[in-house]
Amino acid sequence: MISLSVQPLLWFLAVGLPLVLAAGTLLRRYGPVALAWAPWTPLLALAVGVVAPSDSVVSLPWLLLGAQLGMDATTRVFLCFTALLWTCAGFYARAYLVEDPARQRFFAFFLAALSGNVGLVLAHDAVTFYLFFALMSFASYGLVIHDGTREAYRAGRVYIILVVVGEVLLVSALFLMVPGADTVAFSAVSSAVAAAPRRDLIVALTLAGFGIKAGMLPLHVWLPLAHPVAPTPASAVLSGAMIKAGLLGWIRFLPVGEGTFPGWSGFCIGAGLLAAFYGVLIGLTQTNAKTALAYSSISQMGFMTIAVGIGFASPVAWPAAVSAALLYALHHALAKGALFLGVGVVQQVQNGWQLWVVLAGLLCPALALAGAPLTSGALAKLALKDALAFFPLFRPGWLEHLLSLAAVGTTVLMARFLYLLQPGGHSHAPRLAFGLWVPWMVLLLSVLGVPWLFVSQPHGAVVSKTLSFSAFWPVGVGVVLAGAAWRFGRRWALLGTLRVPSGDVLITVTWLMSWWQRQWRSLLAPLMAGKQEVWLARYRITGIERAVLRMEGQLGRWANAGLLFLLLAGVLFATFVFG
Amino acid sequence: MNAAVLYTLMGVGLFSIGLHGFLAQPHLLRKVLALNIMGSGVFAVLMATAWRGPQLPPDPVPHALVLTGIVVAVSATAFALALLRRIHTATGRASLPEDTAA
Amino acid sequence: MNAWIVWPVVVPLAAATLSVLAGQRMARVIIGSATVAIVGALAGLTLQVWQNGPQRHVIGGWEPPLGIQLYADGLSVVMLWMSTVVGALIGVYALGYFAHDSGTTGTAATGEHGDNSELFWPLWLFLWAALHALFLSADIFNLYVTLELLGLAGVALVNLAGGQLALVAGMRYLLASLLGSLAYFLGVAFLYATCGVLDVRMLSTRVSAHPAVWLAIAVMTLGLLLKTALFPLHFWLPPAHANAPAPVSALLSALVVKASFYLLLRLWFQVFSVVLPPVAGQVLGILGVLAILWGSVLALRQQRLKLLVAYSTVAQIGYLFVLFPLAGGTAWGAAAWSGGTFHALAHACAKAAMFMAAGTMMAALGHDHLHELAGMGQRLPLSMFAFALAGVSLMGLPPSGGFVAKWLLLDAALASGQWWWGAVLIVGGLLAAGYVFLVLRQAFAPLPADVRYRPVPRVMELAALSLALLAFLLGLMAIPPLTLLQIGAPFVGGLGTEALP
Amino acid sequence: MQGHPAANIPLSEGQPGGCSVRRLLALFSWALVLVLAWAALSLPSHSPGLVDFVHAELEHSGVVNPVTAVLLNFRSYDTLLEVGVLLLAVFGVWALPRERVWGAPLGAPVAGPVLHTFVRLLAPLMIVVGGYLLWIGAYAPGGAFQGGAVLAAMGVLVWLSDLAPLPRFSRWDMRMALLLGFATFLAVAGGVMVGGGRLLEYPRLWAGSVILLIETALTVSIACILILLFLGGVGEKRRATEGVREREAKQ
Amino acid sequence: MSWDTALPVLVLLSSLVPGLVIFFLREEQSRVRTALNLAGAVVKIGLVGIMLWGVYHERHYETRLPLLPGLDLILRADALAMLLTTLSAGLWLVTTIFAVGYLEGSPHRSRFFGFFSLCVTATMGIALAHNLLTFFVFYELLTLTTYPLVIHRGTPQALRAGRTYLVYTLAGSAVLLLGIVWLHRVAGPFSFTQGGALSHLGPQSHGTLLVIFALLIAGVGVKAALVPLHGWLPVAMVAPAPVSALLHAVAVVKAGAFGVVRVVYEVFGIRFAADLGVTTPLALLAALTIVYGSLRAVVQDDLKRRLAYSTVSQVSYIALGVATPGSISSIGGIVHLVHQGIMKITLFFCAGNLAETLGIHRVSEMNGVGRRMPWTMVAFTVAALGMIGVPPMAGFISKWYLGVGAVEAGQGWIIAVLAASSALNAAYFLPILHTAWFKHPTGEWKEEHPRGRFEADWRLLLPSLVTAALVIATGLFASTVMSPLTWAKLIAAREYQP
Repeated sequence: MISLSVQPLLWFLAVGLPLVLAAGTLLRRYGPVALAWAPWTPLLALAVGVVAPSDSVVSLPWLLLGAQLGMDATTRVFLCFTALLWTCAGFYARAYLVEDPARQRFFAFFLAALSGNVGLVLAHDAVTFYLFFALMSFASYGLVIHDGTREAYRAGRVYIILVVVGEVLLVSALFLMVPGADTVAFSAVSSAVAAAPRRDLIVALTLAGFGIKAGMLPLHVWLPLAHPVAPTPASAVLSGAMIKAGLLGWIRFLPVGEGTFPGWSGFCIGAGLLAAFYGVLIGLTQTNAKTALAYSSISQMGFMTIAVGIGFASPVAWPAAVSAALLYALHHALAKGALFLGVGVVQQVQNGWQLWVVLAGLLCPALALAGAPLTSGALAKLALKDALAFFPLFRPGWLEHLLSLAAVGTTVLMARFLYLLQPGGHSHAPRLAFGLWVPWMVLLLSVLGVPWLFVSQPHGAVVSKTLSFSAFWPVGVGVVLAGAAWRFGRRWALLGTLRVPSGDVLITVTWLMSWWQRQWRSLLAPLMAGKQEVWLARYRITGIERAVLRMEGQLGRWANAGLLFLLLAGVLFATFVFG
Repeated sequence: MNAAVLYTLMGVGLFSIGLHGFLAQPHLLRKVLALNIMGSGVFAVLMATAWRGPQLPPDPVPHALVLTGIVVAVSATAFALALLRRIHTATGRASLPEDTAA
Repeated sequence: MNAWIVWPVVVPLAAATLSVLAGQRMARVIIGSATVAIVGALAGLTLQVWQNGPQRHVIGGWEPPLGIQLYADGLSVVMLWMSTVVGALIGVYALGYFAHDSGTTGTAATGEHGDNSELFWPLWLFLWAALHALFLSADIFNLYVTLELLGLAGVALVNLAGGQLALVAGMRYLLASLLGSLAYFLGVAFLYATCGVLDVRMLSTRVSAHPAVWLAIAVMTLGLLLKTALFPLHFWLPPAHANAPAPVSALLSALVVKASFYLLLRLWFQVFSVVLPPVAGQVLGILGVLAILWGSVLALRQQRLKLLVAYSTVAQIGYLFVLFPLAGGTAWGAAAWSGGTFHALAHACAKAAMFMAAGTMMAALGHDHLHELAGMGQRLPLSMFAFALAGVSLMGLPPSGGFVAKWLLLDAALASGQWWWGAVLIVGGLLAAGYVFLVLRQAFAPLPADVRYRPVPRVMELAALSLALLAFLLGLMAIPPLTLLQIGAPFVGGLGTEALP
Repeated sequence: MQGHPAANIPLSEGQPGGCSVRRLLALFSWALVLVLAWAALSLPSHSPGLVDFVHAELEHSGVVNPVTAVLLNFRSYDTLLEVGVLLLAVFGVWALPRERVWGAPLGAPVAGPVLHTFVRLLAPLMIVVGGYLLWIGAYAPGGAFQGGAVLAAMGVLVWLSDLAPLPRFSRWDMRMALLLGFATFLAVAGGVMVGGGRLLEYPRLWAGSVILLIETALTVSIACILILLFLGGVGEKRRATEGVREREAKQ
Repeated sequence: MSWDTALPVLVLLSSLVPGLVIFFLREEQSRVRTALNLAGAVVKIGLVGIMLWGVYHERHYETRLPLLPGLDLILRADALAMLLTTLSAGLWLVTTIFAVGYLEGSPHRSRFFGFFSLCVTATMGIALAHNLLTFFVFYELLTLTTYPLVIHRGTPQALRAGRTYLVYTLAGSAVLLLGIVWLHRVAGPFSFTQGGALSHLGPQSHGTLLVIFALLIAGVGVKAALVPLHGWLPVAMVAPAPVSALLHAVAVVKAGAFGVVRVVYEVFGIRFAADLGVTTPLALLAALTIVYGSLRAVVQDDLKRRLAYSTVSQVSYIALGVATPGSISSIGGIVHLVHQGIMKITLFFCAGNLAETLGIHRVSEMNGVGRRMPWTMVAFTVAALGMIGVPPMAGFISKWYLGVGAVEAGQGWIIAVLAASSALNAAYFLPILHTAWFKHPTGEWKEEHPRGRFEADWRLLLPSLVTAALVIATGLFASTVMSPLTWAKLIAAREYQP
């Protein structure tokens, strides 16, 4: 293994080098160099994820409020899939944007978001986590609006508003949860939360704060808006890697495994199930492939929410729940990444066989998402069901059936996605760019292989478990349903007429916002923009002033002055006499 | 009631008349004259204090004070009159503007 | 010679006489040496008072009540210093002012001085002598003579301006001054009739609650109020001060009104204090407050710079009278006494500087219309600066003399529980800021291209500036005058900075 | 009007404020009378006064007349300042804008044989009377002011009857005469201090002589001052130092 | 006079003397003027550095001058004083450089730099003042020296603004004076004492003390722009940019906030103040100001006005932290004194640079300006994010301590205020960033100022970059020994000593 003195350096580089290169891309002179090196940087993070010893911590007391970077099992899983996805997306992006004049700016934000993503995974204290979370969130804004279209700006606006709201909720939660301003290590925080007097408030704030990132209902609205407008590699990392930061935040900050919280457990499972079905149902009504994928992400994140809900149920369930969540995250990151990158590749195809190859390739992650046997999806579902065994509240069977039902939906949604793919669309890349194909292929292979590396049980037993009927039937039903729908194509059209605008509940919010804006404009804005606060400096008492001036003239007349003279003498005399 | 009191009363009467005239009369010459009447009133009051009965010699101090006062009054009057003439030359009036303008 | 006390009176009288006889060049030498002599004598007197307490000088060797005696305590000395320093610097200013004007003809309407400017020097010296005599005299009749001397000198100086406005203003001033003197004189007559003495200290032991005494106090006070131009008897002051030549305005506003105030202070607190009910002080305090507000508001409405400054004097006089209701208690009397008198001192420096600066601007522009002063900060930066520094003192901002005065008065007001006087002080300070900045903002307005300026002698600007600096820094050297003021003061004790138990 | 600037200044000019103000003023004046009368009536019937002090020190004063003693010795400081007031009045008149024409109601000096003769006879008499008044002041009512007033009246008469021209106070010697009294008085006041005395503390033995000296000088000056005040600053260039300047120019 | 007593005076003189000399320089002697200014600033930094070292090692630097019997002017370098002193000294240097570039070729520079130096002197005096009287003296001096700067341009608008400025500040100081005199009457002469100087007063005077506290806070609150006493601040925006920078970051507003700190901690004492029950109203007032200022900022199109309202909001963080009884909040409030300074000065530098280089005054004119002036906008972005409270900028540190401190003090509602404020900060800063970086320029830029080798005159650019770097550094290295945070902790520890 690498000696400890090299270790911190490597970690710094993994986090810092992207930032340095991000700055470099903005410089006229160093831009091309930085661009050339940009896709390689996530490999540093991958290296850390592979070689760093478990449970090692690097303390940086001089940084911020005393930063800690560390490595544990969670970190390792997250770091691996994050780095892998970013690497592929990075190379992909270089090819994808090769003709884009603003690609330097794209890479600046890309690298900054990368740095944030890697940093937050490595962070071992609340403030550092928050720091990198913010870095990632704000940097992604540049990715979302990169195309500069109206839709992109709209998506960006929604995104940034939610980011700010999320940051605010998070920082409020942090204020409440840290036991002291300088005691911010995770080890201290999570136990403090369980004992905190305002625990429920903290949990609510944390759930909502990270829920925005994790696409939790109803805070998911930015996802379906942002993914279609962002450049494809950006969508891949947004949906594959960054969305998982929300999950990681939950794992790090929620008092899961610290006690029994049946209320929150029920809430999370309910919310997760709702998301799982809601995402599918709305996704089916979409006409854009990337939007459909976005809704799929919402749906899939619902499963991870369920895992968190299991963790809330009891400390006993948590180890199984967290490993299920990690596996699910890993699987979903790679699969969703491959699907997104595939969307771009499909736009590249020039002839039939290429299309069939791509579709075949895309089938793998699609099936994986649906949880088909032998896929990583099956592994993840298995882990989740294992975790359910520890779940004391509901009858597990009932819940398992619901999960299977959701898998049916996912299958149909994936079919719908494949149907929506538009070969030969617009692209900045030249035809058949290897820069697009190769990263996609690598990711495809990863989807197939990598998850198995993280399965602790003997592979043989696992394989046999995935081959069970319960893994088969949802996919089968889904395929049949999809086939029927395709056969009777008008049904699809029917779905099209039912089309829900992407961003669904956002419509209501938008309406509310515009109502508020009208009120603001008509009532408050003039009030707020005016100068009425200068009340102190305004004095206009012309009437009194005129009277004063007139009286001053009267005082100057001898008779009046004399009267006053005598009067005052009298008053004074009177005070002597009577005083 | 003795002569001194009578003189005093005459003095305060003169003073009051003078003061009234000074305040009520806009013409500057009248004002100056009124001031002199007021002065005379004060002189009278002061002179009355010198009286110490028919037998005793009068108090010389008030005499001296009045003499000094007269000289001062003369000076002030002369100056005021000269000023009055200049004002009349310059403005064509012999009263102050605040009392002229109704 | 130990009798330093007489020279502040004798020297300017002698110099006045000689300056009339001597030629112009000689006159300067005479005036210069007279100033030096006065300062020297004053220094000697100050030392005597500092070391041995109040000084007396029996004139002619005739002890009171027969004779007249000069008396100097801390208050007199402080007033003498005020008059000497301010007067001397005004003299320096006048050197430039009248030299500047000799080649030009004044316009009658705006009150530029006429052709008799050489008479300024004897008149100024007489005024100086009258002030010093007043500050030193301890005989109520002699004080009457000094008042007349002062009044006539003042009016004569105003008329040096020569214009129609100045003549009318001078006449009004003369009449008011004479009325005030006569009222005072009547009081003297009644007091002599009642008590049979004229000496101030003997009088203080003989006055009793008696109608004649009450009447005497009432008419004397009113006469002096008229001469001090306390609201509502201030009508004569603004035109007189505004239309006089600038050095004269400075003299009148800075020093002359202080003389009658000083006399009131003496009479109220050292002669009549036994027969005065506290409510009488309240009456004067109320008038003072009204003066502050009235003068300030009118100053804000003026269109001419010198009128503005003159109305400011009306307002600032009001501060002096806030002393009267406050200087009663034991715990805070000293603070009020010191504060009021220190205010007189600070105001003298500041107001003289202000009128001098205003005069400089007027000399350069040929008029003093406020709205046409734009850009004066560039033409006459030193004068504007002097005006600003003096303004700071008027506003009562630290570290100026005005600040120390305000602090002490405020302290006394709060200590006595009569916080409303303090509130008025504060409001007055704000109003002062209002009219001072009305002028100062003109300094920053852009310079109009078509206005012609006459160059002015540098000495004018420097004289104004030094007085303004003095006013501004007076707060930093407040301890010596404040200590001096305690010598022979009716209220002795700490200045209210000790904690109440 | 311009031809006779000061002629016939009408006495009815202007209005003294409104009717109510006038009534109020009258009311207040009456109130003043009453209050003053109350005070006057409450005065002690015999004022204590200073007469005993005066008589106790009269023999040291150098004069016999107690009033003169008070004026020129006991309270000589008052008198010194009073002469200052007189001088100041002259300076004040000079400080006024120059009046170019002596357009007095009296017109120009009148020449006529009767007047001439009368004034010629009267003038020496008035000088004698003036001198007498000055001298008698030490013993009886009289003194410098009275003497000076008579002399001034003579001067005015002489001028009005065109017997002599106006005195030119721009001349150095005339100016000396004007200032003589005050200067002497002041010189004595300060001069006695040279020997360690107090201000105006005359040597006891020479008090009478010193007073006479001062009074004599004052008589001359007061005469000049009164003439000047009568003229009201008319008739000559009044540049204060003009004569001196002329002299300087000649040298 | 020993070195230790001379040092505080020397610190004042290092800007006073150049200021006075500059008044007498002719307009075209710009080299001499600049040299004097810079020399003064460098000397001051050196002196402050020495003092900083000394104070850290518990040396006492104190100067006394008797002003009234029993009342001295006292200048003393304590830890709190050093915080503001260091800030002012450092920012004076960069602001001078900026101002030299900004005012190049404009009239009345001698006057400007003269008052500029005097203004810094007054700020130094406020920082070093060790009793209320001294504080007041320099507080007023600050009013007087900033007025000419505010109306420097002499336009009718500037003159009007100047009037408003005066009405507010002078009224405030009048109230302050009343409070100070009254307090001296009640408590006798006292100087600033760590932990408070009034706790010995019995309960019979508590009613009076309440009134006095209100007077004092109203007095300093005008300069600290507490609602409803903030009206002058947005109006004073007509001043040249370096003045605004100085006004908002170092001098006037900071003087007010510093006054709040002194009054609460070293006059009343935080514990005593909490016992009196005055801290909660103050905190509420500060909270109101924070939210109100932000709301007003959102709707401003004029860039400097927006920044001005932002100042209204941000400065009250200091008051909020100070008024929350608890050492963590105090740290937050005190450290924000510095953090707000460097962030806001950066923003104003950038705004000034935009105005001077391209004639941009409004947010709506900033379309795509990030391409034309990327470095300026980078600095702006850094400072704006800091204002929002994004880590690792300085603003985050402040907010962190305020938030955690609020919980510690049991004042949970403050978190809601902080959250609302952060959201509103984002609402008025992020659109600017978006406009500048992502929108397309609407037309050709009006190049108003020779730009030299860089995107703008280097004297306009460099200061903002330096301060922007400081914004990051103070946040990133907050835990190091000489960071503002460490100083704030030191101060808070001393204030809370039993």
